[in-house]
Amino acid sequence: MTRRFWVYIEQEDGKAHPVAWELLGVARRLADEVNDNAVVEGILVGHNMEELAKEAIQYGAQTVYVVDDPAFKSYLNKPYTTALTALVKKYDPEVFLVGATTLGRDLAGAVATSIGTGLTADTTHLAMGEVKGTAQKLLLATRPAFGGNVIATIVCRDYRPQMATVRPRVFTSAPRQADAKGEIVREVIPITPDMINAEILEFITNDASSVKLEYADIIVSGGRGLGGAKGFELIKQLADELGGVVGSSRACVDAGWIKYDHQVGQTGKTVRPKLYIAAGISGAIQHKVGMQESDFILAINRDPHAPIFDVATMGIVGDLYEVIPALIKEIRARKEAQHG
Amino acid sequence: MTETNAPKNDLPEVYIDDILMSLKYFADEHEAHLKIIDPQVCVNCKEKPCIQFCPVGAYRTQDGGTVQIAFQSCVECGTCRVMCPPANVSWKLPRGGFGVAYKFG
Amino acid sequence: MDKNEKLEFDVIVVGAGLSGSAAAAIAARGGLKVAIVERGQNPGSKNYFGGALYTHSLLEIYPDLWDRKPPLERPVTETGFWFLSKDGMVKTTVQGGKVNSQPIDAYVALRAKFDAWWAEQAQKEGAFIIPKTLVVDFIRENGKVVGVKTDRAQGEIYAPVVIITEGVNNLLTQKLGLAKHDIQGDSAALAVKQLISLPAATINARFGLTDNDHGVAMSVMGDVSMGLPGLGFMYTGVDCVSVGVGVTLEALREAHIKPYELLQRYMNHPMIAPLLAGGRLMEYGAHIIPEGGWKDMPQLFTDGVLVAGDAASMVNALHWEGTNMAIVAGKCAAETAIEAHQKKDFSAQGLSSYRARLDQRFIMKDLHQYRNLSHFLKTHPDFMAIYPTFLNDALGMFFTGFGKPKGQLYKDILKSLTNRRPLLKAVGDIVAFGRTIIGI
Amino acid sequence: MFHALVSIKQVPDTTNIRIDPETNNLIRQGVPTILNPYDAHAVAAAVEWKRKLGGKVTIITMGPPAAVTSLRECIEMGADRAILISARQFAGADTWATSYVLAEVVKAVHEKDPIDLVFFGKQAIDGDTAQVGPGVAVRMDLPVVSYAVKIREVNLEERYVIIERKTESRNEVIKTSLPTALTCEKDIAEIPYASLPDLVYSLRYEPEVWTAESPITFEPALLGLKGSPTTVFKTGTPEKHAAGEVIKTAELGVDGVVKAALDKILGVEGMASMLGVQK
Repeated sequence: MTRRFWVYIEQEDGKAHPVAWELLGVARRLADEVNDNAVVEGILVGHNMEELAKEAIQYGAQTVYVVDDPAFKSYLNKPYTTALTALVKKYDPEVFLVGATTLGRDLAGAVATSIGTGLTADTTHLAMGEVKGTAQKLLLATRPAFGGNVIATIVCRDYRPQMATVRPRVFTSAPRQADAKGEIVREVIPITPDMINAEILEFITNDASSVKLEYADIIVSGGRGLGGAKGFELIKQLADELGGVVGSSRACVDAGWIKYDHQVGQTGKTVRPKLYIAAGISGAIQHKVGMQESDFILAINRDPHAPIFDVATMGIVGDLYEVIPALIKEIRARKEAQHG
Repeated sequence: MTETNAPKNDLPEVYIDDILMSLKYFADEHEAHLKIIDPQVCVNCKEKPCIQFCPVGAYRTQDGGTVQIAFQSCVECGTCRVMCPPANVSWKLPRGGFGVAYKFG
Repeated sequence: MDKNEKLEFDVIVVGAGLSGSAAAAIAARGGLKVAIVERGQNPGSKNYFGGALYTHSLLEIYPDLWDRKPPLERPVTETGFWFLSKDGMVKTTVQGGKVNSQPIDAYVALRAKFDAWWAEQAQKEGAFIIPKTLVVDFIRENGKVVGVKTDRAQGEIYAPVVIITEGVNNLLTQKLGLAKHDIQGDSAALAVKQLISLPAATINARFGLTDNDHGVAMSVMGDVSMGLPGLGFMYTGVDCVSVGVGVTLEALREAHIKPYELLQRYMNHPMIAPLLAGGRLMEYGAHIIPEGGWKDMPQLFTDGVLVAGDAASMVNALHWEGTNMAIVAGKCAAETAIEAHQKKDFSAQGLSSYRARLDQRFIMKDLHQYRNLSHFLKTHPDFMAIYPTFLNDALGMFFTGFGKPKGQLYKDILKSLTNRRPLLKAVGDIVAFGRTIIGI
Repeated sequence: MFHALVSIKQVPDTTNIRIDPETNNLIRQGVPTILNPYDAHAVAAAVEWKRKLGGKVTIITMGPPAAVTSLRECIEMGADRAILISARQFAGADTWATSYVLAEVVKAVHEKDPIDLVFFGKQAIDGDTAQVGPGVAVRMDLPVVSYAVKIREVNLEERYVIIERKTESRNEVIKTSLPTALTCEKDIAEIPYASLPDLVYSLRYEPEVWTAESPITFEPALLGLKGSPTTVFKTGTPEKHAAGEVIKTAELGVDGVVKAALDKILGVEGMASMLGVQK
């Protein structure tokens, strides 16, 4: 029997969420871990999905099941849940991964309930492993709990598929191969009026000023070492140069230098960017717990004993007012070299 | 009085923020129970003992010599009300239910 | 139940601390309809001390105390003074004998836990606890207090008697004009404390305790306060240690030191650090202790109002008494309220028997006797620095003076004193201190 | 008359949880339990609309008897009725088994007293799964609008609601027919500071207690640990980051440290293209 490892290809207006490609990457790895007859397949629901289906193949989907209908143009929980539930029932996949985005978590929770299977939310580590009392390897889905203080590995023994939502940017994207071969299977899900129990009246683009720290790839944060509210102008310059957003330690928020929206840490936001630059932040535990999972942490601090250096991938002992302007200059120089 | 004036460098440096992690607060997002009455008075205050004596380090200076209060970390002891030399702190208790909540005491 | 009913009680108690919940319990037991208004999330969540509670005062409110299973930590079976020098310590402690005979006189406690339980007992007696509510003012009719205003909408609560047990920051007492002034910097101390978690077995080993039914309560003097007028303390809980230091507000301001750094310095002391090694910080906190005693006592009652506990400056700084005074005074206030209800007289005159009740107890007697203590410490600012250090030197020399002519030894010891303080002044200090505590 | 039901959870305050650095164990001692913050905002929203439209708010929770505290907090905010669903059989439920119980209770309440909106917090801070709300909605065949930030309109005559919800990249304004389920962000409503009479009323309020047998019965096989498809395989603590290299301007000069840092950052796969900077 074919063991299907499914990935939900999340899209909005025909554009895939990058997490979909990350999931195809991790699904491939999981499929390889079980080794026999395991295939990686993508599930795509929307309207005019032709191009996206091909893209999914390039990212490693061996088969893409496409539900393509004007009724699915924009995401609505019930029709999408109905479609996925029907597909799962038809093909009986072994594992089903969905991005832990707002859309993905909304959808996965409904689909799992509708099918009657287990779902592990917001996972950060996935593996196939032996579990006592079961013949086949199970999906070991690991996730943080209790505010990130504990990690728990969850299994779903008796129900299929084993579902998990996976936090974006935890896994690296599958490589894109232009010549990858795969099959596109069109599925028709009859939509009756009672399935459309909601209608989208309008879309509102979020105003640019709202801070999206949680999903930022690049964050430049300032701390008490800035010495005052003005210091954030420099932080903003560096953030703009890198295409990142501005974060802050609690001290600066308490001092009124910057708004609470920017606060990273225990009482602020937990972030996990690819690059976190901490400038003038001593590294109180309450700050560290909010950012220590970042992929790369660059800390700039005058005090060589600042605890922030304990979690930094790289630390610079020096005056941030010297280092950051130099850093901006160097980045600009390298960008120019690239274009010129 | 040789022994009463122990050198200050005798004091260990303490990261008060780390210590405050042990505390539970119900922070009032709507109302600051501590306020500086006249910012200019702080600018003119040379000593600024509040920076030192506040047991949670809630008082901090900013450029220009003004003083900011991180009222969210206040443990409501009252020292600043009593000891601010120019009596420039407007001191109230947080609204009912807000502020520090000791777990052990 | 009707949400629009007027909130009316026989007594309102402001603050569910030791004094407030004791008052509420006694008043409720006496048949009064009692409300306790507490500003914290729960009773106890704003309360903080060293410290130990005194059995006599708990038993006075609940003779069946032990059946109620109070959440106490260890009994105090060893107590006394530790005198710290820069790198040494002289201990003057007492254990066994009277200290270790049943009933044990003092128990270490953690206030957030204990006060929650203490309030629950008052609730069992019939008191109604209103938490999360701050009393901000009084309702007056014809100049008399007939209730309180809280910070909530439609926040009036009525009662002919209000017992104020609001604690050291007695803004309400001041508002009524009962306290003539705010806390005074020279007669109040800021105490900061860390509660350190350690396994019970480790505590037993380090403090020389046979089991969890033994514990220590220590006053620590000398190097602990860097010579400032202040004291350190150390108490053992079951699996935690309370370690803290208090310094008068004025000295703290003048010395320009951070209280938490002073505490850390104390905790780093070579005689103290090994006791705490490997411990984890459970909680930090700070609180003012009113040490002015008699001199700072407000007027204790007025029309419709009684004041007790820290709000009434009921602390004996030398003997670490305060909690017991608060509890007993709370009881006296409740008895007064019961009597006032019987006589239907809530005027100042009708409530004046509160003072008589307090006068008959140790509270007023002790506070009067020690009335000059804060003045003594103010006029002898280095008292706490000189003598503990001298004691360390003197005993250190005495017990290491082997192979030296002993005449020289005594001279050296005397010199170590007179280097610090001329002999006559030292004798004067001792006499003055003696007079202060005897109360003449 | 408007009838809102809010499903809440009492949770350990995860902002107060620590790991013992020595033993790596979770320190549970002294961790307060609180009303899940997102749920509190959901209750606030329900009460806000009740006050606009007239009607009532019912609160339900599945939890231990101590969860009464959180139910009272909801009453304090202005809710009218609270139900505690509490029995040993429910213990150990994962989100699937939890949504089964909650859905049955909501159905039972709905039968006697039809509900217009079923509110949930977007997620509970102890588990952070965000699954229970959508799960209950599916079991009841209700539309669900998750991550709601604002309720624009509730029209009881024409039986619709207009809700603004947050997605990854934008906000959507969705119209659904009543009854609808929604899961709420904190923006949905501010927590009110209750009046004294409301607070006093809540202190005296005794919630109804529903068990596994009464007043409705549940399928025993679907309850608690037994009824949960997922089980915890193992738990641990997150790996600690090892401290990395530290360089000093005092040694390498400002330009030196900047070049070294940038080289190291750009050496990480994908970083150069993300930053738009050449290696």
